[in-house]
Amino acid sequence: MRLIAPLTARLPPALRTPRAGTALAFAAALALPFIGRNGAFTNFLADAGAFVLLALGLNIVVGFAGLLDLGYAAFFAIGSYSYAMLASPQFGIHLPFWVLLFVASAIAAIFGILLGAPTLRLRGDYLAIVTLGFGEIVPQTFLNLSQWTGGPNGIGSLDQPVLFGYRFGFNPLPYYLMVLGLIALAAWLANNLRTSRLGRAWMAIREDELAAAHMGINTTSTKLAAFAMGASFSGLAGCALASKLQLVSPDQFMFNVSVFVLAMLVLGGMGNIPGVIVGSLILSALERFILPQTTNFMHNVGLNVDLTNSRFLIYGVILVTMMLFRPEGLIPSRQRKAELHAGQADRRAAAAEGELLTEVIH
Amino acid sequence: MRLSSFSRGVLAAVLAAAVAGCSSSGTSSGAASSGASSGTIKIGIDLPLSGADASIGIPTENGALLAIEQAGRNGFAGGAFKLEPSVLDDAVQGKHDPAAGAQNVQTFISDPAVLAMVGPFNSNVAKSEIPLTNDAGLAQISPSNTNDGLTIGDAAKKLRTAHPDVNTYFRVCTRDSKQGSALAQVAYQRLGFKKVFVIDDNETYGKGLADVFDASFRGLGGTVLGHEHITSNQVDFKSLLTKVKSLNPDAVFFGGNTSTGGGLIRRQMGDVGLAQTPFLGGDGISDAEFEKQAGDAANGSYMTVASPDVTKIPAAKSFINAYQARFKSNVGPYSASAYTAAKIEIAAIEKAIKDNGGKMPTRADVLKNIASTTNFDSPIGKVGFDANGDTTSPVLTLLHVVNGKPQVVDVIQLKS
Amino acid sequence: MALLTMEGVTQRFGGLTAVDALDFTIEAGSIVAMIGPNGAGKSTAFNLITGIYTPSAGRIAFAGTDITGWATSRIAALGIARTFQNIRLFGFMSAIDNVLTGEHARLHANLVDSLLHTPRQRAEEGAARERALAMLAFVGLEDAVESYARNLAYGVQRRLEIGRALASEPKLLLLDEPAAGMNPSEKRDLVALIRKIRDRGITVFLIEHDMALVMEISERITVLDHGEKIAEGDPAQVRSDPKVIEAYLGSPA
Amino acid sequence: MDVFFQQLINGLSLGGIYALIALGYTMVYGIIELINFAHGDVYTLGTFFSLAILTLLGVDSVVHGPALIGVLAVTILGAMILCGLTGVIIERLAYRRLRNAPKLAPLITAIGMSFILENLMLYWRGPSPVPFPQVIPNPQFALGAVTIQAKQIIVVLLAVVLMVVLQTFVYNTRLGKAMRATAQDKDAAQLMGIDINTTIALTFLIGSALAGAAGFVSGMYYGSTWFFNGFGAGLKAFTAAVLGGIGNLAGAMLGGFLIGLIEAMTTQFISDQWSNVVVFSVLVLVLIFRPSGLLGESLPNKV
Repeated sequence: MRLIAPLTARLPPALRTPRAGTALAFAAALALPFIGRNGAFTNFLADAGAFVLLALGLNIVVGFAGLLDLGYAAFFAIGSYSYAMLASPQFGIHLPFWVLLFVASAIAAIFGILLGAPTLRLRGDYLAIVTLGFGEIVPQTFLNLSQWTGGPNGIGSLDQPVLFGYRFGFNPLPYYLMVLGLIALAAWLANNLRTSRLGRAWMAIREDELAAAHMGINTTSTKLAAFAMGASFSGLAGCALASKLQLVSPDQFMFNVSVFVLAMLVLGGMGNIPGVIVGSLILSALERFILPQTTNFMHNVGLNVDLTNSRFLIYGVILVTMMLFRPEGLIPSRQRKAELHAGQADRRAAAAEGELLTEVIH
Repeated sequence: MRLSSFSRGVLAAVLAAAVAGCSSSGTSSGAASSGASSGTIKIGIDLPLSGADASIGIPTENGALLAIEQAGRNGFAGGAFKLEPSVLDDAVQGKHDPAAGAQNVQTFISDPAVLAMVGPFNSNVAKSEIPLTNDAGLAQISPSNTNDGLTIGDAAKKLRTAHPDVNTYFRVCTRDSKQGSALAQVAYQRLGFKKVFVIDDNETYGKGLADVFDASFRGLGGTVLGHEHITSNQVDFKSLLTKVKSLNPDAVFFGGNTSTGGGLIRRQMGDVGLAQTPFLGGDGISDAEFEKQAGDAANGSYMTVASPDVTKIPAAKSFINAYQARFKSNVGPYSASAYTAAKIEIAAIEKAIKDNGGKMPTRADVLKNIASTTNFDSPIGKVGFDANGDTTSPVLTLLHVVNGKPQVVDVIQLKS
Repeated sequence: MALLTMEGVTQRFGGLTAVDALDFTIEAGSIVAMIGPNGAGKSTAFNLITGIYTPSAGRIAFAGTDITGWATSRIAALGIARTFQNIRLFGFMSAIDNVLTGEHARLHANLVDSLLHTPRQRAEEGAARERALAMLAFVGLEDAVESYARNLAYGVQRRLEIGRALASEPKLLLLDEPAAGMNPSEKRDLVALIRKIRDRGITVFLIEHDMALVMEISERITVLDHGEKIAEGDPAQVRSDPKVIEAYLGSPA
Repeated sequence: MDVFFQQLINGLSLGGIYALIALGYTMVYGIIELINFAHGDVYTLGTFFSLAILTLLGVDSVVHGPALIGVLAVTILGAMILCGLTGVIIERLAYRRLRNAPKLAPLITAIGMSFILENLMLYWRGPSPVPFPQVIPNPQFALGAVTIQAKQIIVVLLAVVLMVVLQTFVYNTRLGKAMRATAQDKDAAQLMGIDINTTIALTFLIGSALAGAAGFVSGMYYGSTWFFNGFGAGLKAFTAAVLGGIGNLAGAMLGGFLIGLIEAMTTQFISDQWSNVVVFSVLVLVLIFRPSGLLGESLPNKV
């Protein structure tokens, strides 16, 4: 972020530590909706926040443990539907939102384990395709089981969160503040994981699964933990967004959502928590403001170009160009940057090195 | 000392968000606040405007835009206020999306200049929007939603969460139970089909229509040989149609849209030997795209439009001329409905301004005026709303595709 | 007491028998070597011990426990650590993180501890860090604590890999050609290091091609050829065994 | 029972298309261990290319006699060449640079390429299904109560013939042997004087050309296509490749036919809305219980 460096260089040294940076960012985020004094903007922030939560969760799976999960939206769906079924007129069950945050996360995590347990033994790229298949099955199943899930209509009129007697209603501000709190929690947890025994084990597996096993790391259960953690974060996001939109329906959880979140990671920097947050905000802003506004502008100057129609082209271009030219993302973690660039820089020399696997047999 | 990459990242995040904030806060500048006697008033338009749905969404949007433009030219509210459309697209990757619709409506609600809205186009999108407009007291008129559960019964009550006794949702077209049962009557009594196979696209509109048709057809004494739901993005219907053929139906009923499979199913019916079996559907397949996608197989299909045949109503002549002059294209099946919806809202806003002594009215004032609409002169006939928000003069037009062109067979006046 | 026992261990790959009915014992506290020409099955024997392969036949026991068919991670946790012929450090983790990862099996922080950084976790992590720093000093890497493993010099990487293996506090350390690619002075340091390791009570089992080093350091040597054990004994016995000479020099014409 | 045989025919025809696509997946995976997500979109491109060629030739209805053979040859070969080149360009621009990068990088790139191709097709031919002209006379043959269309015979025949040609090429030519050697051990192949880059490019050329053929066949069989067609078909074709045993040409063909049959039979005997769920459940189950697939040999764990 060369643009940012000159700005930050003028800050007093006390503000240049990670902790101060985080506090500063959090304070700024708290202030944002009050600066804008604009409901639409707060509304955007609340929606974007839910996607930040999703990105933080997927980051554990893809960024930390190096497992490509292409069906992440399925866990998001499971979290959202869990909330919808347990807090709506659908079955007449109305559990409190704050309890369901944990319940929905737990249910999503359980599905993560159920899917992961048999498949995580497979090689990484098979995992990608199994999760992709799972991502197709889940929304279709929710669609088909219409007697319980409302089928194509989904489930509506979901309960709104109530905090100390205050009902959130339809004002986006309380949702934003809640999502902000959840993001702070999720980022804190993710950072804790990263700097723990488990986080080291994930990175070791990502680097060299066989060597990791020789450290006594049970690779299957460790990967499973990543899968479950990632899924549980999406449960949080699912509750938050479902309660705000008052609705869940199958077409909110298709493959494009999984790719949207993956693009956030790739853009911001896989494995790096601030990077993932930035990537997520940029793509949400792109989707909600930049593309529609540019399209409006084009229409106003008489150009009939619809950029909102091109957002998936843009995500595709982001994925490809980032992987080719800046695989570490806009705001990389130190480790990931070195890792991904080494893969390119010495790709000739690495031919021998890359096949270390086979040689250990001799 | 350089900043750690961590805090640089966090700062970048904040800056990015702030930039987004600035760009968005600019959009509602100049909005009139309640009680002001000048400024901008907006009518929100939420429709699917990109992808496969654009072919029907854009002509619908144009209808509403035309009404707003005409009002502006004719001195809206005596010229004190400026009237503007605020258009948002609820399609995601070419298909209408309930979540996108809900987000759009939240955007309208949080903009105080928006006093009413036109839309949505699709019933499943309406399901996600009604609770929001109900809470905010923002009136919305859909040009095209036909699902029953939006206005009547328990399903509709569930949608009015915040204020169960207030209705903010209106529509100018005929709902599915009327359309579906009328279709069943047409199929059974008029066209003489005794055994049908029912297919739907598993979406709110399509499944709703198919369910009503299914029940009504059985109620009339007909046989429903099977009822299947297709999946989104499906392209191969040959296995399904082979199954259908083995049951020898008199006709195949499809609940859904052209974009969700209607055109392709009709086309592939020819491949499995069902070319001579009539195909029957609702307003979802009454667009030009259907004839294009089904090709020669389109011939022999029947469909209804949940509104009068615009080209046959004298009052619609001027609308059609104005539309063609303005957009250099033909009127879509819901252009006149959207035009009417916008006209009703404009009239309601103007009346509210007048009642308020020329000052900016509240959304509640506008809502009250819309709800009391009766005998409103429009290109789709005289329109009024009942207590549920349904039109008081439900009409269906039955079409039959001959030589690749839909021909009007009949206009059916239904009991309201 | 026998620390490791292999009884009739056989490994076949398709039609090829890589290790054939190997009987083999390692006494606790010794330095033992396995030698043999390329392709003799030495690395396969290592891979069998660490559970990469499950033997086609036979039985492997470690410290009185039958570990035949166990998963690699379980065997490692039980107390067998190894290095690799081609160094397999976690290249993009720092030296100390490599060693901390080596401690994995000796740490107890569970998911909740890791998530919340409980006091218990912080205490354990602090102690682990202390131990890791001491281990880096033990293998002579006190100046490269935060360097990426892959940026270290070759000989240093070898030592880091040994340090990482030792961090798991193994009873048995397997070294797969530890002297490969080293210059004479590095080899001298290596010999000293291996002895220091043994002096900590850790049994060392190595595969090595450098005969001088093997003869200098090993108490017992096993010779493998074409997957079969052809000789066993102390360095002097092995050196004079005619079968060994034949295997290495080819049969006299 | 008649309907069972009729569905068998439907399933085989659908399966023939999956099989042709699956061959490309399996070849590319076999040689560089990359799931080429963009492959399904190359297949859709094949239909659009065929359509463009037919438009250029001025053909928009049934052609008879010798002219038919000419039209078919030009269209199929043209679509195959154009798709083959597309595949080579994608490999050259995107995948080659990432050959030694961590596994995630090329996979993510492939997903990105898929989105790019889909959206370029969206721009080119719009969001709605585009009709494909009926070029081939389509007589129907009755076997008892079962009807077989000429189109269906062509789909299955073309799939089998192309598979046999490919098999012969891979096992009996110098280039084919180079491909197999590269698939087994790139370094060893390189030491033996095989040009790795050319060999991999060739693999993409052939795999994508087969997708081009599948694209033509699909247009002919369904009479339409749309930009998003390749997503679902690609996913099922990959499932077919895995089911048959990835890297195994005959396996890809077998898997393709099986997936087509599973889909048709699910529709007939369960319900259309569950067919995708059943197919992907098969994928998950195969990967769990027999990751090497039906015909794949279980390779010694590369450690």
